[in-house]
Amino acid sequence: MSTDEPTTITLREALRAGLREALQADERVLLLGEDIGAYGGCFAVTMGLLEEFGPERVRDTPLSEVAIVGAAIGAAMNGLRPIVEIMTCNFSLLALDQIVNNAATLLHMSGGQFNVPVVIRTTAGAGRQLAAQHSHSFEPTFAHIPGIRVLSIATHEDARGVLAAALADPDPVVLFEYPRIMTLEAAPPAEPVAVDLTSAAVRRSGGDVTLVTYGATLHTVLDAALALAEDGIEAEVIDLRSLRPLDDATVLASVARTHRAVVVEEAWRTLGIGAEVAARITEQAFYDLDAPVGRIGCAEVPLPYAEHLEQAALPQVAGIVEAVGRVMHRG
Amino acid sequence: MSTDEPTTITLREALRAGLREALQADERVLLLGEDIGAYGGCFAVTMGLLEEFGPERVRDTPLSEVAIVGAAIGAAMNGLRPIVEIMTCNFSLLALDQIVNNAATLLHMSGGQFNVPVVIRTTAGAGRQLAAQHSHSFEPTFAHIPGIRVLSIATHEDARGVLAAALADPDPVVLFEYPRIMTLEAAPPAEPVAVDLTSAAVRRSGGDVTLVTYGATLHTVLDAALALAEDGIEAEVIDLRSLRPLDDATVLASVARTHRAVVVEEAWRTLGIGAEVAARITEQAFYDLDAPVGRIGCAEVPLPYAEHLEQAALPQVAGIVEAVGRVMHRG
Amino acid sequence: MTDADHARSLLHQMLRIRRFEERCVELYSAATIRGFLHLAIGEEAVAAGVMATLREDDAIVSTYREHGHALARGIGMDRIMAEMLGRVDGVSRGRGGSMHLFDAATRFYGGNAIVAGGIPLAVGIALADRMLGQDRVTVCFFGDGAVDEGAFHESINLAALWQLPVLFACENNHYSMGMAIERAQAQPDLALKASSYAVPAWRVDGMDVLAVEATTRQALTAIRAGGGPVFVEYDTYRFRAHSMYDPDRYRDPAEVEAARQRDPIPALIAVLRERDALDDEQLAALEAEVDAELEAAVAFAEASALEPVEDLERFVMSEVQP
Amino acid sequence: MTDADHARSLLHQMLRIRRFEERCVELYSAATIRGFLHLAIGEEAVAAGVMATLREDDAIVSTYREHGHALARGIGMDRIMAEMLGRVDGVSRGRGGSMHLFDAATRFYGGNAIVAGGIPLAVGIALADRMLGQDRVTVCFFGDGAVDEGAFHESINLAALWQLPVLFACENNHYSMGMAIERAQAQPDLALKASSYAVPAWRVDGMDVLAVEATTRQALTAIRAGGGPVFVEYDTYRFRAHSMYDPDRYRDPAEVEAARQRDPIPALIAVLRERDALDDEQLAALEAEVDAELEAAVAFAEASALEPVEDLERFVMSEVQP
Ligand SMILES: Cc1ncc(C[n+]2csc(CCOP(=O)(O)OP(=O)(O)O)c2C)c(N)n1
Ligand SMILES: Cc1ncc(C[n+]2csc(CCOP(=O)(O)OP(=O)(O)O)c2C)c(N)n1
Ligand SMILES: [Mg+2]
Ligand SMILES: [Mg+2]
Repeated sequence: MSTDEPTTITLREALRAGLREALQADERVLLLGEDIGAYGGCFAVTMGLLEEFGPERVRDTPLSEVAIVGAAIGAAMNGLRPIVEIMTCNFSLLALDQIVNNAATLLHMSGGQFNVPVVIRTTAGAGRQLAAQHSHSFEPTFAHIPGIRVLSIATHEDARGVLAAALADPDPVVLFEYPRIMTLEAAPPAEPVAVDLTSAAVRRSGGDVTLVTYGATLHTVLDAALALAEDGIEAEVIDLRSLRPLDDATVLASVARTHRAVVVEEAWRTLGIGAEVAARITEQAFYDLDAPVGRIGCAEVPLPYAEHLEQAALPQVAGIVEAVGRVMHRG
Repeated sequence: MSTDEPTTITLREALRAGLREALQADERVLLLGEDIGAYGGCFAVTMGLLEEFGPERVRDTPLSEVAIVGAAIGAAMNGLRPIVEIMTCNFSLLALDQIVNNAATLLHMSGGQFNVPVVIRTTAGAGRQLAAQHSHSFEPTFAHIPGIRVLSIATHEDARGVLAAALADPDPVVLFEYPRIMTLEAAPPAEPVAVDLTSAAVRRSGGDVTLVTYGATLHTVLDAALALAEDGIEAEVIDLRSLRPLDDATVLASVARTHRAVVVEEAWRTLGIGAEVAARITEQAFYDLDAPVGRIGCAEVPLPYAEHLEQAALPQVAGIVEAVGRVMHRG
Repeated sequence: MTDADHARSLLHQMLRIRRFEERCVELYSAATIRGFLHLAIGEEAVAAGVMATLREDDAIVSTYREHGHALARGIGMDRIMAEMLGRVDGVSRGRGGSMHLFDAATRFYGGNAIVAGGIPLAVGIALADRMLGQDRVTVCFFGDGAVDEGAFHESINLAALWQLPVLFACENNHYSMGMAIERAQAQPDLALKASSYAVPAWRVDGMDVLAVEATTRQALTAIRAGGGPVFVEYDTYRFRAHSMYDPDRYRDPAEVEAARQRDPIPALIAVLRERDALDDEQLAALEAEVDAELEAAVAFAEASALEPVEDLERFVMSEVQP
Repeated sequence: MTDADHARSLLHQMLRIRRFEERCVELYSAATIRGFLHLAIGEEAVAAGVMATLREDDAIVSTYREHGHALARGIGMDRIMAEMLGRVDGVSRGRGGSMHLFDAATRFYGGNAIVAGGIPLAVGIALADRMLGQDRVTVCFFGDGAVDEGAFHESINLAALWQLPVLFACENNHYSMGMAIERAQAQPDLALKASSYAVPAWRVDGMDVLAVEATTRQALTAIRAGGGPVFVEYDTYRFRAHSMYDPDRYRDPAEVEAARQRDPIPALIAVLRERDALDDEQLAALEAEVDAELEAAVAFAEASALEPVEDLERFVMSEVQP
């Protein structure tokens, strides 16, 4: 296909392309999860893959988060490359024991004998009025755990490319996807781009302030950067991507130039990723900072159904602009 | 009994006295948990209570963390004041869904109709060579969750008094106890002292540096303060006690005098309580600080069995003294 | 109340639920209702039949597919509709929405949207009733899919061990989202699972409201007599997709069509007509009554205010502290 | 190997386990072994009998009470003892200790100390074998207490649904810590639970090593033939407390004494003597062989180095990155 306009695809399609490529590339890859097959995936990411790859490699499971995740871990220890889907991270709490006490632990506890090359896909974030049991963001809970990698996927390029890297990794990788941005359109790269699992990405350059974020919130932050630009403030926007390990270097390099930073996320603020990023910036660049690092997170409430309340709880452009104002004036 | 020397009791006995007093004070109080009855409690805290209060009020349960915690939540919603024990916080991950998606959420999600006056007791911490599935510290995981209170119990006074306050509270309270210090001896207060669930306690006064900690690590930090005093450095030692909400005021009042702080904990450092405390101090007292806030946590490994490795992973006096040295010299 | 009156009241309940949910579909299409919306169209006989057997002081724990349970329990349709619209007069002040209807007054402990997440709560509620000397029963609704979850197994064992007054009310509509029960359960006869905890397990045609009621009444009698929990499987079917998001690609249309032939509402109407207990006028009057209630409910909901944004952080913790 | 040879080899295994654990008690008292120590004294027939039926390429998932499984599987006693002492030559480099013996070479997927935490792993290991075209079996050991946990139920359903080659090997010693099974399970007949997942469930006297072996062999034949998982309940008993911390206040001493009468080691000796297959000299030789192995193991362990502290952070992530 060769037209002047590049055809766009949704982020959902980019994720699906990544899954398809993974299934094509390696016989050992299999998908398992609730409703990924006959139903087509609760967010339609896996739509069509059952038909394409068959029920052995695209396995619908019962509603048994502990067993599914545990089985994926076991399969990974015995030669497969399972990709297990937990519909939302709210339900992933049911499987957290398996992730922490098995996936993250077995390699060290076995003295290096049993690595666990499992990939766990889940979703996070609010904004669709699904209320408190379907809207939370548990990236910080996972990023606290040694022995796993934690990534958030905010762009088409990452959506398409991250799986190849995650599957090549010998250790457990937890991927956060974001239903709210599944319909974002972009022109796909001709070939999947190799994704580095450990580094943050600068999504916008700017010299006045560093905005650090991850996941769906990246797009809110980019909007805020546009608004700030109209006020003559050039924000550098960093998408952390890897939440464990955190890429301090990219963040610090930016702060060394801007001397100001605000971290924005959709997880609750207390003990959010922002706390760690702020602490690390302060530890390593204390004398570079013109103001304490700003932090914006979700209001500390179980997310409500009503739209106006939900939106009030979440980071918004106005709040980001205001927080930047604070770190700029203090400086 | 009136002798010159006050008789000492162990911290375990202080905890047990608190439980006994709670059972005596209110008919609605019941204990439930694995092996709290016939076995006597996995850390012997509940020893004798079955005999004293009978099997209706001291309920041995099957090994079913989800059902036990969920049932305690339901019972709390319907007029009882259950105290549920999860042997260690490592196993509490199995019940985290119930704690987050029900206990912490129901009041808000029901528009204020259903509060959940449940008390969840669990234990944390290492140092007894129990290896990675029995030694971790998940206080940060819980402290991230809106809708619950999280407390850590480091002293006899708190051990004895905390339950009365926790049971009077209309909302879920998670209590962390520490097996490593169960045998510490101290003279008991004549009467249980009323415990304020929300405030930190200054356990030692000093004007040179603020050491912030919680749980069993308090005792390591107090030892470090003694060592520092020999070097002429007077450390103020703050026991956070309440990990959610955090008592910023007590910490900031101290830092306003000392201009330097180090947070010490047994949880993994990344996204530990120290990250949040450091971020808050920096946000609110940036221009007071003579050095970035220091943080000491557990090495980011699943805790190993071998004693020398386990000890190397945990905060020690020498490391604390060294970290204080860093914040002092930088100042 | 005569038998005929009673049967007509069951019909009334089922019509209330059916029309309410049909209106919800419209409101959802108009984006007036948002979020997830799970309809129980086809399953009304279970809600109507079970609720008819309960005492006012019994307790209910439900799922995200709970409009019918809430309506049949006697929670005002107006306040339920206000909840669907996210208004402050909603049963949960607009914070819960469709999946999280709560009502302390009728001991309705909520729609729970974690599959099987409410089951342990029901065990605890019943434990409290027992320890507080109340002879009340807790009815715990859950789907066939919830039986896949460990939480169900841990909970039924606990209830059986402690002989608690819980009715385990399994609404077996044969699918959990897109999973047919035969694909989810190695042994799809769910009663066997209850039996393996020494819990009496009964099955009833969940499309026959009179049978639902009769069986449930027997179960409640056994439970209230102190016999411990009972498991009842209500064999039912949802006529519509799992939720408004669901393309419903996994069911044979013929299967859905066959189930529609068992629609509980026409079925009860047929029974009543056979007994000469329902004429056209009576049916029209019932429909009109439901219509009026529904219009009033929508009007109430639309007139209701939004909760002030300043109140967002209320009720994270209780307002009255000790 | 004749039958008598084989039976003597089972006796040898049981003696190895018994003497090893008895020595562990001594070393624990001397604080040479630390942490938790769970002994399987009394339960040796299960480990010895089951392992005798396995192929070298079968897999094992075990619990924290796994010294016997590890020894009978053929992992060197010396490296196991080194692990107990936290030495770098231990099977897990001293990082696991008593509860976490691992050995990739014999496909021993570890002692798991979360009750029921290993069961889902076993399902996945078996899934991989099946998908990779291997006719290997995964044996999953767990206790009666693990049946309380939701993880067991979810896992056995999954294994049954997918007809995976798993032997669910339930070591029913009638207690989970201080909980007698009758106090933990509303229906203590565990086979019924397996049946409710359409999994064949057998029970065998776990104090009779020959019966254990025969039953397990049948089960493995069925599994290897592609018949899906089998559940075997080994009726056994632990003669000592749950762990070294346990005051053992919850069992009637008479009950323990009665169980000791069924001690699998004297029982097998009696059978062999009856068949004239074991004389005093042979028995003494066996004991001497075990003694020598044990002395060598302790010497090896004590001579082994500690892992350098600098290596603490090794193996949090794999050393070979892509
Ligand atoms: C723990 C958990 N896993 C998955 C989901 C997603 N989910 C919502 S409803 C549903 C199907 C439940 O089926 P069933 O219990 O039969 O109830 P039904 O929807 O048929 O009424 C699923 C999988 C969830 N909400 N919670
Ligand atoms: C999830 C979890 N809950 C509780 C414990 C504490 N615990 C360790 S062993 C044990 C008893 C288990 O009994 P059983 O499964 O019968 O095995 P046995 O010890 O009798 O061999 C308990 C409760 C644990 N390790 N994990
Ligand atoms: Mg269903
Ligand atoms: Mg046992």
